[in-house]
Amino acid sequence: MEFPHLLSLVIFLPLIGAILTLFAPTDRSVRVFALVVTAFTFVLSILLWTEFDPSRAADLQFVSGDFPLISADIDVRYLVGIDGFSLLLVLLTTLLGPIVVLSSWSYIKAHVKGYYTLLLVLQSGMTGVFCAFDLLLFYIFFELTLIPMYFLIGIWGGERRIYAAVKFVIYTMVGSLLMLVGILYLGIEAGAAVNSGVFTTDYFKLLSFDVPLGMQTWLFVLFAFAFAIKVPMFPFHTWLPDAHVEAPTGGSVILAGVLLKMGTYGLVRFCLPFFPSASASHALLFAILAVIGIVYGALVSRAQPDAKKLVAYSSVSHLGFVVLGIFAFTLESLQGAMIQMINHGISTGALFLLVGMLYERRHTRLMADYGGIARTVPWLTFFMVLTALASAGLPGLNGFVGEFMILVGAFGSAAIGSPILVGLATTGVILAAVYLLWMLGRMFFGPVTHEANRGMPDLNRRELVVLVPMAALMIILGLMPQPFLRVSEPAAVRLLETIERKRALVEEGDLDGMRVLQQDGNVQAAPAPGGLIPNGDQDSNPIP
Amino acid sequence: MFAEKVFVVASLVAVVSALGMLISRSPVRSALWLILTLFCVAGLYLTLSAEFIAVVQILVYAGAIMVLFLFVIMLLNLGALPNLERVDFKKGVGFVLGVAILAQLVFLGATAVGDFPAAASDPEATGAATAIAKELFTRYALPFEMIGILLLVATIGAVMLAKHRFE
Amino acid sequence: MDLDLLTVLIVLLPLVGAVLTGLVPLFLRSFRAHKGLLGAVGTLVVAIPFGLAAWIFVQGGSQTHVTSLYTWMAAGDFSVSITYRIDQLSIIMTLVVTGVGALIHLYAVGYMYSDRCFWKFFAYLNLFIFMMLNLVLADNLLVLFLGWEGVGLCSYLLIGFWYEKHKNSVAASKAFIVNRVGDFAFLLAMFILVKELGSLDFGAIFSGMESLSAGSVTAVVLLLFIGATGKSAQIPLFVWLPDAMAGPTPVSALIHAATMVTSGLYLLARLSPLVLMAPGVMMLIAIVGAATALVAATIALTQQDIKRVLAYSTVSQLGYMFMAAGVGAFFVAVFHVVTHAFFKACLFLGSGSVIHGMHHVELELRREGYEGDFDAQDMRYMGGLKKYMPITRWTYLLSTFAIAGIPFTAGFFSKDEILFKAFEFGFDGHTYAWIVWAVGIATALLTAFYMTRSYMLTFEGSSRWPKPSNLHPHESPWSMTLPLILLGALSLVGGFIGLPKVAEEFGLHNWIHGFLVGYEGRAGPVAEPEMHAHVSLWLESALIALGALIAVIGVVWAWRFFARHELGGDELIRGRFGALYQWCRTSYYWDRLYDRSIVRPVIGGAEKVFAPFDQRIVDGLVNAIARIMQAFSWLFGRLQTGIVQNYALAIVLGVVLILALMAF
Amino acid sequence: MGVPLSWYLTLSAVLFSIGVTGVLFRSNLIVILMSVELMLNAVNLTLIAFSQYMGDVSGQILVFFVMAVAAAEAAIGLAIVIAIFRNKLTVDINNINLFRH
Repeated sequence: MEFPHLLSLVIFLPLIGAILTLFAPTDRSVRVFALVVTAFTFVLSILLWTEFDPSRAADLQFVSGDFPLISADIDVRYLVGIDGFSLLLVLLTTLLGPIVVLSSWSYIKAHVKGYYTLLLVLQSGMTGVFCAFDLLLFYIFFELTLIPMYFLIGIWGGERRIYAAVKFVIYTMVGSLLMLVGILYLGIEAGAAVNSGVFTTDYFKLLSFDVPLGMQTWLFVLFAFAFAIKVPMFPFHTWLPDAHVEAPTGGSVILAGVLLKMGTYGLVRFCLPFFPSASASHALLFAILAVIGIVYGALVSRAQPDAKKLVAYSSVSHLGFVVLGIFAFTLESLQGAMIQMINHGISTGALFLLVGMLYERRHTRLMADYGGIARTVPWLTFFMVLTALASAGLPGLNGFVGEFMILVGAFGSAAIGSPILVGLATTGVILAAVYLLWMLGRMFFGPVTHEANRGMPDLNRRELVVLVPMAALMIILGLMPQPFLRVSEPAAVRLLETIERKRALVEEGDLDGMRVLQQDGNVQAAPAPGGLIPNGDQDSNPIP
Repeated sequence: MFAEKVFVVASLVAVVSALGMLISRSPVRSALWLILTLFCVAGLYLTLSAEFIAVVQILVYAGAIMVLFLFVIMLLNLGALPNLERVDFKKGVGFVLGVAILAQLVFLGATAVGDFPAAASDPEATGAATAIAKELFTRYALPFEMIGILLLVATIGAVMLAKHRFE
Repeated sequence: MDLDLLTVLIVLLPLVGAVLTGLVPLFLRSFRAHKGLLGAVGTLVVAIPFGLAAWIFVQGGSQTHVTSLYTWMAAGDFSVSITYRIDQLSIIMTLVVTGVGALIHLYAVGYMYSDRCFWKFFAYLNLFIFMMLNLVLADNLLVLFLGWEGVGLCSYLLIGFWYEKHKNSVAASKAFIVNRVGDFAFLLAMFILVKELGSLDFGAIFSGMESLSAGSVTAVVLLLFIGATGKSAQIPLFVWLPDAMAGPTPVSALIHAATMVTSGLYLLARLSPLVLMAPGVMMLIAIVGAATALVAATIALTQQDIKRVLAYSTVSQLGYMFMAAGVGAFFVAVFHVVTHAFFKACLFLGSGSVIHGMHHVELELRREGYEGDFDAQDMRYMGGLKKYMPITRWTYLLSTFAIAGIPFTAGFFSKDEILFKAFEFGFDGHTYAWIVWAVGIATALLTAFYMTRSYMLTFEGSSRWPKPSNLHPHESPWSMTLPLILLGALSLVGGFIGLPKVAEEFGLHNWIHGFLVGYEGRAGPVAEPEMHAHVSLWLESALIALGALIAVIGVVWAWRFFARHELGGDELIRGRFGALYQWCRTSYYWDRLYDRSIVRPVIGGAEKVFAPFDQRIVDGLVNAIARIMQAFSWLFGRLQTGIVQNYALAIVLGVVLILALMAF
Repeated sequence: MGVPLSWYLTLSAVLFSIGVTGVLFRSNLIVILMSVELMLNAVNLTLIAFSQYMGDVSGQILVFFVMAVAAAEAAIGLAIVIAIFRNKLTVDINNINLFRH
């Protein structure tokens, strides 16, 4: 890697941009500057992808920073890096950056400067979340993203924006504060066991610390609860529809596209490897919640009069698949979950963009106000039908790849162990078609009911520039997901290996107290334990 | 045994006048009762051979403060209260708590303090003004000055608070 | 030319066509005007693959050739790649799809010429052919599934082509969702296969299927069958096909007669070795097939709309195919797919030409201010068209004979072969096959009757549309009648590729049996159950004679019945059957049954139970917690009354407590 | 022989509790202030009693200071009463709830 701190640059460039936009004179210059910053970040992240060495995808690459964060005597460091999992998500974040900036071009008229500054801060916060390899640093970025999102919804939102924004922040905050408790406790225990008494939140030291069973359970509950709220999983999802409906288009695209993935990423990156036995024993519970989320989300979205709420509930349903994939503990399902996160980000992001464009034209989100507009806006209809089919999981488009791999993996998974449950999850595929086609039928096909719909202008060039790459990605990801899967596969294999090894250690009880695993402490060599990447002789469901 | 007789008389009068202050409806009458209580207390000081304090008590308390009270009562010409205030829940609780405190203090007084000698060894050493003055201006010089400032601030504050603003 | 390039060309050409006729005009509006060019490109892009497939077929279509393009999905040891396989079964299906497809494209140029979205129609048709070829040429179940759902998508787009009318878009959504129910079962079957065998390639399945437990084999075959019923419109999931007639007639001909609906059959034929390992499910397939055939035939008898008659007739004929599959005669099922594609496409295109003509009549009527109700597709307004549309009439008549099974027509050979195989299978000890045979014979009679009825009501008798004297439809242009003639000829000649066994006496062996199942030691892709007992020769010829007799009786009886009564015939039948007639008229109230038992509870449940539940309970819970917090803060607020004395009270209370504490 | 110390303490306890009751019982602001003065006197009495019995003069000095403070407190208290009176025309403590927003 020629550029030593490329990753830190990718993370903090938007932040610097945010500060600089404060000095931009006119609204137009603010927009242009924001576009330039986000586009340049995206180009840099492409560089990340090309430089990324897939064969060592399980190890940490582009490590930069690594200086103590708070004070010298406690082991909390600014440590950012990329491995198989985080690369894809960083790319998604930087991709959505310029798209959101472009899509809010004419949408945002008031306080333009404030809007774009917050957007850029949010951008760097999100990128940071996916690269933080220090638990406390992860927590800081995790919280950093809340504040701008609160203002985005609170200021530029719809009618009940204050209620939605406050609910969103408090709901997430409750979860993350509990997680903070978990982090501190874990830091202390790990410090005592592995780091000669010094409090540590370094990812690899925590990884090497075998948490005893008792502590593992309630720590897992703390972390999983925080991430379950963020995902959102079934009982904790009610903040999502409100936040989405009231957020401006750009806000809800970012919210759906990336913020929700922080929950699932957190589960994969922190919950599973740190507390493998607890995760395994709770796997069935989370799988059941996920399946409820899938079916329940789909049914409720079928009954929504408001297009944005429908898409919001569809996100609950789609992310139910991802959680099912994560807790199936098989390679296919884990890979499926990773690729489904990207797919959901693109297809639901595109759905929100399209609904936003319709809102810009007719200033209403109610489906009843539209009807038969396929004739007046053929281009928009083409993209909407393509995106709806992609998120309904039509083979050949991106939704299908993720869902199929998740369901295949979950069906044979020993951790969940109940094919009937996965069968129930597969009905989600039918329900997805039900509510998406219902939406298409009501809004686009059928006779033109409202006069106002007749004069609706079709997509202008700017909107096309936003939608064409998204559509292209949907098709490419649908037909050729392999370049992306190849990147995350070693990391997934390594994760399953770690889980299996740590479970064997902790459950067989041959762990006398907290025996320390021998592994070299310095981070540079990225010493995640475990051998190199096995050449695929890995049994597809390793859990005994 | 003269002191015991004086003590008994003074304490009885003090208690009665205190109760008088408590019960009387008109603030003026309760002020007068309080003045009587102060005199009794001054008397008690004498029995304890603290003459300087007794004199100061009469001068400062009875003389200055009570006069101020009477003056304020006159200024606001508060008539006698129409009726005995209604005894509501708060009043009842107040009364009960007062008695409770009395009981506790007496109880504590009886148990904790018993081991002191019945009477003082040499009265002159403690009662005379000279002894107080010596102590006051050597060890307690700083507090003495502080009190001076305190009184100054209090006067200014009182003036500011009570001044009639001609807005 | 090596086969790899050919396969890729065959598959990709329709996709290129779809892009050229679809995306380009979508964004460059000027292109939409060149209808001739678009039509030509659309048709060529299907005709060329037909030529290539024919060349491969002639060249030596016997050896199997697998071309793998790239890895689609891979995770650990489970990996799926985009691979295509050319063997006997897939080449025949490709020929049918591209051949009949090309003719229908040519027909569609004429039929859709006046339509505003001419370009979009051809884009969807080409996309459909691409998806169908993916389905037919796939070498693993996942690519087959890609095609499977792709054709579902195209049927959704094409049924809802005239989306201005609400009922069309509803019919389209209904078709897609019912197909999706079938796909759900298909997915489950794939999951079991991946869990048991770890791969979806046909080669891996066939080699590993012995290791499968009996339970999982039955489960897989049952689920695949359910998937097939969804796509090929069999009993539980056939409700979408009649409504699919809302689409333009070429669509009905191509998708809902010749190609898509037969994909369920193709799936069973492709996995015939696996299906043979689950005799229980085969019995179910046969019984469902027979039931569907009978039910659909009875419904077809009572329909007024010419396209709905043909739609139910398709469901019935598909029932026959599943009957064949149920009794192990997969190659006969494929044979019937081929012959059915010919005569059913010809019938649909014939009806399309009639509708096209009647449409012009309707336009004239409307222009002359005729207000009364008139439906271009309703047979009650037709009659006596043979005078005006001779070519359409003759081709329609030929195909009617073929479907009825008049001797030496295509239908005769394929349908009788099915009945014979059913009878022979019964002979071999599977008693259920005899029941299937009996139902088959009854349905054959019904088929002959209702098809002749549709011919008589349309072409014979008196003209029943308003002002018949000065207003009458004209024969369709050559681009429409040419495909009719070709298909009519094929439905006559098509039968000879599958001669019955009795023909061996005259030295003519059953070509399609040899090609598909195997000839002199070279095993074909389609399996066949070992038959112990063989039907004697004279019994077989007796059965053939019986079949021919039934067909002739059905046609002649219907001919004379409707020649005399015309529309009155329906009244007579209604009089004789009464309630049963009404029962069939509304297709056994299936739609209402599904609507009430599934659609309404699910949708109603979502609206009345789930949405409010989510709104009030789950969200309510969150708001309730918020309100509790507010209540607490209000409660503490009340303590600060503002009256100083209360605070004094509190202080004294504190003192009392402390003193009490000190006492102990 | 002088009066035993416990008597003085009992007396001051009585006076003190009368003072407390006065503060809680009465609703007239001025009487409350007077009760406070009474409580202070009770405390002074105990101080003097102890300084006498312990032979240490600092008790009396403390009393001296207490008186000074009491004087200041009374002055300020009365000033406040006047200010309230001018504003609310009442000295009844129940009607004066300025704290409430």
